Amino acid sequence: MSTPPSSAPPEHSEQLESVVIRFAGDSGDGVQLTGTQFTKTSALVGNDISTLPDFPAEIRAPAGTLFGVSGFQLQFGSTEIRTPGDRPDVLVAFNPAALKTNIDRLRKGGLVLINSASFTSRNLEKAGYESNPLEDESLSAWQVITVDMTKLTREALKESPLRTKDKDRAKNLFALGMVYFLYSRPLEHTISWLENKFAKKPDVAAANVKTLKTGYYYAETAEVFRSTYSVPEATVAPGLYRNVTGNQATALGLVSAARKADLDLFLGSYPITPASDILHELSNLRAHGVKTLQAEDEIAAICAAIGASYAGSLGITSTSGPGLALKGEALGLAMMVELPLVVINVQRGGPSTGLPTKTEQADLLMSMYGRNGESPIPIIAARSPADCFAAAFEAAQVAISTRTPVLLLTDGYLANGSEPWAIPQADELPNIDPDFLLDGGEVLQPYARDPESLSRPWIKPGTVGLEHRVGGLEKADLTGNVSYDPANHHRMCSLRRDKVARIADSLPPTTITGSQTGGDLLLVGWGGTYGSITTAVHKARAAGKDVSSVHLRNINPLPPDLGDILRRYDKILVPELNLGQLVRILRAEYLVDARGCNKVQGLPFTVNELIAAIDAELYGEA
Amino acid sequence: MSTPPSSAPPEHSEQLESVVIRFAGDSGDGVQLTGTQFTKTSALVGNDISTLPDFPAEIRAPAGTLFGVSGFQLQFGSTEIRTPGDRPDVLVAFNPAALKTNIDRLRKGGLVLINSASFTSRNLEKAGYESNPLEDESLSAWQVITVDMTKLTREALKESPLRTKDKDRAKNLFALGMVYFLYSRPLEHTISWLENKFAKKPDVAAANVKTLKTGYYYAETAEVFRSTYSVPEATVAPGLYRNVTGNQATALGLVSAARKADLDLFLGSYPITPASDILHELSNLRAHGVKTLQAEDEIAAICAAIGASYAGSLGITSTSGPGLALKGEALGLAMMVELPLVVINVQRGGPSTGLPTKTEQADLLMSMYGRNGESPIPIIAARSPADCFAAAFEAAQVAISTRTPVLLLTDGYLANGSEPWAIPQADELPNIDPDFLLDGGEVLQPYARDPESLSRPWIKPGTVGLEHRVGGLEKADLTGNVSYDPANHHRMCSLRRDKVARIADSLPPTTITGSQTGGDLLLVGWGGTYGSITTAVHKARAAGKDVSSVHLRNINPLPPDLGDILRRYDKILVPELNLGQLVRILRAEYLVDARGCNKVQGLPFTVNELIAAIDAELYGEA
Amino acid sequence: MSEQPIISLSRSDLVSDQEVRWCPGCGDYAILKHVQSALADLQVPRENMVVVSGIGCAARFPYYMNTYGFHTIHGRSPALATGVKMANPELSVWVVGGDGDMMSIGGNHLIHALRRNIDLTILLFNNEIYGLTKGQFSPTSGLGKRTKSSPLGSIDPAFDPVSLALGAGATFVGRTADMWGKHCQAMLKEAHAHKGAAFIEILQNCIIFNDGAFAHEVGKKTKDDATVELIHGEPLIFGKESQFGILADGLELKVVELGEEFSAEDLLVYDKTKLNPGMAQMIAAMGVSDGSLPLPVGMFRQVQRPTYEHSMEDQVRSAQQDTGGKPPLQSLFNQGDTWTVD
Amino acid sequence: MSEQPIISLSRSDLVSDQEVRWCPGCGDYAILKHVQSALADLQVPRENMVVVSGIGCAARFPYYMNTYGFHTIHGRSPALATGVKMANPELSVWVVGGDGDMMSIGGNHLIHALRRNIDLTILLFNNEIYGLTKGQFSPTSGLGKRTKSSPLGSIDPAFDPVSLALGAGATFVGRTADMWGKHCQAMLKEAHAHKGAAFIEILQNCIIFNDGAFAHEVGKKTKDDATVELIHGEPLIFGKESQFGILADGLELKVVELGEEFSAEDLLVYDKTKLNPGMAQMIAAMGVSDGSLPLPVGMFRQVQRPTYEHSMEDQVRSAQQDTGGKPPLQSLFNQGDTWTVD
Ligand SMILES: Cc1ncc(C[n+]2csc(CCOP(=O)(O)OP(=O)(O)O)c2C)c(N)n1
Ligand SMILES: Cc1ncc(C[n+]2csc(CCOP(=O)(O)OP(=O)(O)O)c2C)c(N)n1
Ligand code: SF4
Ligand code: SF4
Ligand SMILES: [Mg+2]
Ligand SMILES: [Mg+2]
Repeated sequence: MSTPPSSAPPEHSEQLESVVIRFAGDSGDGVQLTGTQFTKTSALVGNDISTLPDFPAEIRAPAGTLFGVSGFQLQFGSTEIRTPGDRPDVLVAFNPAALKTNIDRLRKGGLVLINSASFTSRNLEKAGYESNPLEDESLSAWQVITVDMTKLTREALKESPLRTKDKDRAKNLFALGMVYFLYSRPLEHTISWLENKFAKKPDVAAANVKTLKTGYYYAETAEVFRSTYSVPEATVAPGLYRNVTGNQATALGLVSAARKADLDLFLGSYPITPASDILHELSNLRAHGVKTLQAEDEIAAICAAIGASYAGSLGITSTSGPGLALKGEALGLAMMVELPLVVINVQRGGPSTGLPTKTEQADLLMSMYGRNGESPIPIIAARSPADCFAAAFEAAQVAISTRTPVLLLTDGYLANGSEPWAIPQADELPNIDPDFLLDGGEVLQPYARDPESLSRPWIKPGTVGLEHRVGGLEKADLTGNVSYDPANHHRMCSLRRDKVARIADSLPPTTITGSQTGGDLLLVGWGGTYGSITTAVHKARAAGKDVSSVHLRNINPLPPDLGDILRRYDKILVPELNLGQLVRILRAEYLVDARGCNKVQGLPFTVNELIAAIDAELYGEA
Repeated sequence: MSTPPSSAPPEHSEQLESVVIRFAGDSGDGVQLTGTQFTKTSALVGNDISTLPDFPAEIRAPAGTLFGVSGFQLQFGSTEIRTPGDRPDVLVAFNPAALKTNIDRLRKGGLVLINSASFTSRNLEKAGYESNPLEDESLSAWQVITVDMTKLTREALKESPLRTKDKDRAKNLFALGMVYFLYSRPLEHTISWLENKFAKKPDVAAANVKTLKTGYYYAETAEVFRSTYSVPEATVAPGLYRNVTGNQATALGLVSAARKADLDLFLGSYPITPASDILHELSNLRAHGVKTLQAEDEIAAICAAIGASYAGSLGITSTSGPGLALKGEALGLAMMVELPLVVINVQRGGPSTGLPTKTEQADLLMSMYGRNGESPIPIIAARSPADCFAAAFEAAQVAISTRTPVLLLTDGYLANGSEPWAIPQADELPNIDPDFLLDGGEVLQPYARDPESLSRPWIKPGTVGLEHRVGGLEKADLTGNVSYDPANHHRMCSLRRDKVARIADSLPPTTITGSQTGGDLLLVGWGGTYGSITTAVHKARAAGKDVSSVHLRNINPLPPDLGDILRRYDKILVPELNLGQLVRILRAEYLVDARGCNKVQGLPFTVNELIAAIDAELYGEA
Repeated sequence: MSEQPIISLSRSDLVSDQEVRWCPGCGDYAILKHVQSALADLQVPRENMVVVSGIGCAARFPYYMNTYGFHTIHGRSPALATGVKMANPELSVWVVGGDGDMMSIGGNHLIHALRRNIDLTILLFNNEIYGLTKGQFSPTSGLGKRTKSSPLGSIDPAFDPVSLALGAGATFVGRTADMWGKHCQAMLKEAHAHKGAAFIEILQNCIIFNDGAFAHEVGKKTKDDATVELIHGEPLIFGKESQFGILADGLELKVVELGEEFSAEDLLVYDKTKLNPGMAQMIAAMGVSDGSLPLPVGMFRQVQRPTYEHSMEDQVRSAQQDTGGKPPLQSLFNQGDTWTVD
Repeated sequence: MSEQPIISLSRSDLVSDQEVRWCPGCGDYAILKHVQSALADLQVPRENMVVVSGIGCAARFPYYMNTYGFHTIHGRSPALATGVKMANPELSVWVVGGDGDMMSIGGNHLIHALRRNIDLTILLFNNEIYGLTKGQFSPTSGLGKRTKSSPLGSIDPAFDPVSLALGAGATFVGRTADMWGKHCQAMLKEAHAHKGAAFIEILQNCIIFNDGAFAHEVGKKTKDDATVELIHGEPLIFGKESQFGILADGLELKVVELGEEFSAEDLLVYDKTKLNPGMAQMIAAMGVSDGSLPLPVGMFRQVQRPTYEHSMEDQVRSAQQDTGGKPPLQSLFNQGDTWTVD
């Protein structure tokens, strides 16, 4: 939660609990870099943090256009931070288009820091401004601070041998310096990062460092801000931390599972936004026994992963919505041959090509049912960028021990967002036993099952004496031979269903945020909405409302205690970034009158939207 | 319903209400032909009929093997016949394998007619018989009639110039002649068919006719049967009839819709069992403006169909389960660009390659949800072979008038099964108005909607002045331009959902079989189980049980009166050939405690299975 | 089009009202201009032009053309366009996609469209990279390429699009480049005139993720030495001073210097109309397999075969011969064995 | 396989316990025997053999081999096999499928596997028909073919599998037939010895739906006149009395009668190792485009290129150079900017 900069005198630094900042500008303005540096520094001084980059759909849209604006929002604080924040307290706008597309999100009374040099008539026109907003009354609801950053940067770099074009590139660091001053952050981390990054180009390094410092001192000297602020350290658990995006954490979780199972990891993937970074991350980890195939398409990608699992690796395939739609048939094969496989769907705005760079949760039912015939597959959903690590690890664990494809759902918001990750001790992660069959006994039975998990043996080609055949035709119980026997078919369909259902036995009790024993309203969520929902529930409870929430990691099978929990609350609300998908599953499963709270805008829920929805449930749609 | 042949004297012909016959033998034994001829003759004498061929999965399995047995079952009667029958009254077995695989289905006391010539030790061994069943007691529960049909056929054809091998081929007609005698059917229809078919091979025609007659007279003269039977004409509505399989009827329905809309029909398809016959049928209808593309795969097939619809034809694609799994992404595109398209899924045994030649209803949830993002698509299901005509016509009608892809679900049982089709008057079929936009007014709005149906205009390339662009990215309301606007995305997703939901407004009231005002138990079914469910309900009601049923043609959207209906009955049972799919939709939609009655054996429900399920619901699982 | 109207279109008539959103400096801008210019001259009414694309930077093309346009899904444009053309053979159908779209996920649809010889003009914008997804290697990138998904260098050998198209039986195969306005436009017009599937590879610069991939072959100063233009009926001569030639030594290709030893008469005379595509294949592969040889550009092959959509129309027409149009629907219903119940 | 054990396998060791379910008389039976015989001689332990297939009659193959086997889904076997081989390069991986499986739905995976040069042996059973789905035309059936789905005759020109494979950059391409036991076995062994993707088209008779499709080319009495065997380093001679030859007249192929005017010396000497696949393409296309010429069979191409899976292993090994194996997982976690909270 954010507290506004007040109008106290500048020399006096105020304490805030949390702050939301948004940087915005052209793709070429270094917005992402600026945001990342601020994030890192804030993390290093001990704040809890959550970030969200917001890329334009175009690769490099023409400068100055509205559709070319790139954004980076972050929230940092001294309490637990679960979302990048609803509305910025501070907006740094590098050009008119960035101002135009972002100003409405800025909290009324918030501060907007503007590079006045970019407010040329050409840029104003491109942004669709009829008059210069710096000169009319249109920004009167906010504190506007205009600085000619371009000029001041050039000034600072008078001595630098760089060309003017290159000097101008540094202006984002001028802005960063100013914001560092505003929030009393040290420069040292960014300085050492710059010196490291441009080690081979000392002129560039020097210019950047100089500009950063100049921005900082300019803010101090020119008394630009009415006050400075400090955000004390959060009381986070001790340990070693680093910032991770959801895609990075996913890759790390998968590699960890493979290592803990002593398996090589094989990724078959085809690039697609916003999942590609998982492929990129894993392509760089050959040393850890990671082989990657950039396949010709999504079907080849999953098929190769199935082949790799068959040959004894941990087979994985990563994609996003349209790609998952293509994998349905092969996913059915993986389910039928009962081999481990992790399928990651980084959900994006659909349907069809939809809004490819935006976030959404509308692939849940496709994940449940998008295959011919009865083909149940476990579904696991991650709830925050860093949580992708644990979710990916669990997905691989279930896949290996149950010999089944597992669907891991993340989304664009988690994939690109980042937050601090408490680095685990690798030694303390559980080992996973792939338990390859090495000896088939008298007569090999490739479809004999473990009586508890109902999983069948994993048999690696190359194992002497265990030659056998598998395939997508229905197979006889135990022997796995092709079977057209009617009763056998029913039995096998039931066994495969039960195998997935039994995973529920090992799920931990469901955590309830709020009152455990029931109450007026329960919110049930899943996936990337965790931060918003949990924050909203905390806020609502703080305001005395009897609201609780449950956030599902396992959607198939559902946790065994969920039915009981749902029945304890008078009303059930299911917030989802779709038109109602989990809510249908819950209604069918438990016959509870759960209702949906739905948003399909390519954007996460804001905390305020959820609070409004809570109020509407509790007090009617007033 | 069947009545057994009794032990009355042979000269006296008994009347039966209905009879179930099953022919079984090697693929080479002419089983399908024999069955088809019996069907046709029975239809021509006025019986109501339902048939089901039962092919082996292999193309031409080695002679004499169990897995090579081909079957053809039919039920004919003087009352309404809705299924091919649970258990045959008569089994015609051409070899030991056919006896072995089919005898257990024969009603106790039923008649089995056997070609003794094939009961060689080699054939007995192939069929896995340890001793000859004709010589031990194993068939004592049935009336066994063994005839050396091979010898008698050769005898009859002594004069024929055909080679022995070719003479032997005719033995199925010997059996057919005997059965014709048994059920007092005329030979003339089959004789004229044979003469027509072998017009260019008079020796073959003569031999076949001779054999048919010899079988008939042999049965008469040798007094083989204890009695003969007659099955009076059914009281079917007057009109012109012909036998159709479900696949034929589907093809006819689609062509009819195209003709009534004055459109060319374009089918993009890729062969797959059991859907291929739709491709085959339509490939032969060029004269009716039907263009077919045997595409390189299922994805190309649907994409070409979308392209054809875009260009102003009625685009259609036909497939079965695994093929539909591949079409998900493109189906999302069709939904997004809002063009007419009919997608036929002839469901077969799944998951994965499953039981490709068997029937199942396990693709319903894939049909509902197997696409990324929110992509609602209407679903229509056919209930009987002849009903495929009406269902296909309706699917095309909805597709054209709503500008949406429509999923038509049939299944292997409907596709290959046949029944008499009351040939409609082409003139009396409703016209369909494709309503192409020819004039865009001031500013063309390709995504302006009809206020009632919410459908957008269909604009054919080639129309002057209406040049515009469509695609899979989210589009702005009205203009159809690419739009990343959050609110627009939510609006468009909602509009597409509502457009499909509104189809419900034009659905007729739901027909209830049984008591209209409520009762102890309601069965809710869909698709190919219609015959079994309805027959079971009639039987149960005749036995005084308070059971009713509803059979859904429209699954998405559901009929608007369904919720009310469901709530009128104490219990709801949903019989499906899957592990519970429609039942999940009903529970989620109406929060009624509907329960599943499920069978996944690659086979239809028998009436008796359903009666047992009804009794279990009514009286407990005694 | 059947009556050959005189149509006067200018390039600007083919410019749509949509803002072009490629990166500044992208080669796609130039190609867009060439296509607009060439199409304006075709004597095809604008409403009969349809541009179909898949997904990728290149595939945004239809939005910028003031014609009918369909931005479909990744890789499927040749299949979708096949349906468009079969449904209405009067339309002039253009298919546009990148090397990922057409050579990776869409490779099969491409080769099947070429095999069928359906009358589409297929433009492959080859920038040897995945642009829209921000820089992964593509099936045309080649060994050793370092990209986001091949940080240690790609181990995937490249397809040669021309060789693949020829192997699939394409009847029209050409290669041009984004920066070669005239060359490109001339080829587009030839492709349009060709009855059957026409495949054109257009070398295209992705300034962001693969800048300069074809700088040597396409650049003004170097191209004369780095490429050889295939001209039907002419000997294969190249070089800034036209000082080199290519001759066939048995079935071996050799670069020679023209002058004392060799003259133009000794050189291989290019024939794009050979039924046997072997020669075209040999030439196509020379840049790839015989490193020292220049990259061939221009028209590799152009032969006549019946087009797919016309063969289909023929079947329809001949099926309607007796009825002179569609027969009554009732006749279809009443086919086969029927019986009457009164 | 690394230590070359002496393995004694007989054909029967490779016969599985499953009843073979092809139609009596199907060419697949013969191929099964050839494969079993050839594989028994390879000095590969049975447990290291994996047979991967798609769907179709041909694709039932793995069930009948007493090795590891995977009957996957239609068209995807080359992709799935790629994963198998990458995961464990020690395995000897065989891919089997029909002309529908590999040339229609699976065409893209096939050409990409060939492009990558992954060490698979890919056997295309070409019967020019869809067998399992009961008789539709396939992409190799060719114009005019009447089938269930082309009752008026197919309008789809055929792919030539050899040309397509060469166009995709295949390093090993051969053609043999179901009935040619020795020829087939010899080629299977060569394919196995080849490091990289090996593609063999096997002409196969479907007795039910396309009987005699290759009777002329494969039949004992006619084959010598109807085909020409490509023998590396030998002139192209064919005919029952070896009375004909093929020579290159410029870049044109010509059949000549040997005797007075021409002798074996004049003929084209086949070289399967040429880097430029043009000659192979020319020969491959001669049966197709130049009707009068015989169908070439035997080895079209065999060249060396690094295999895909070995390039991948190299990357893994070199990434592990410093650590001599996988580095500690913790080192991966602790990468990048970290900070400590105490
Ligand atoms: C089914 C599917 N898979 C993946 C993607 C992601 N994707 C979009 S464009 C593209 C490739 C772009 O490369 P290319 O076709 O060469 O076009 P370019 O951007 O270079 O012009 C990919 C992989 C997608 N949109 N759909
Ligand atoms: C996704 C999918 N589409 C279609 C099919 C149906 N199908 C099975 S095999 C086959 C083609 C068979 O022909 P071919 O590959 O030539 O093999 P053959 O039977 O001739 O050996 C087809 C279309 C399928 N099983 N799966
Ligand atoms: S990324 Fe490359 S191909 Fe795409 S628009 Fe930018 S420059 Fe062009
Ligand atoms: S259908 Fe043809 S290919 Fe298939 S098993 Fe029978 S003969 Fe062989
Ligand atoms: Mg590209
Ligand atoms: Mg075949």
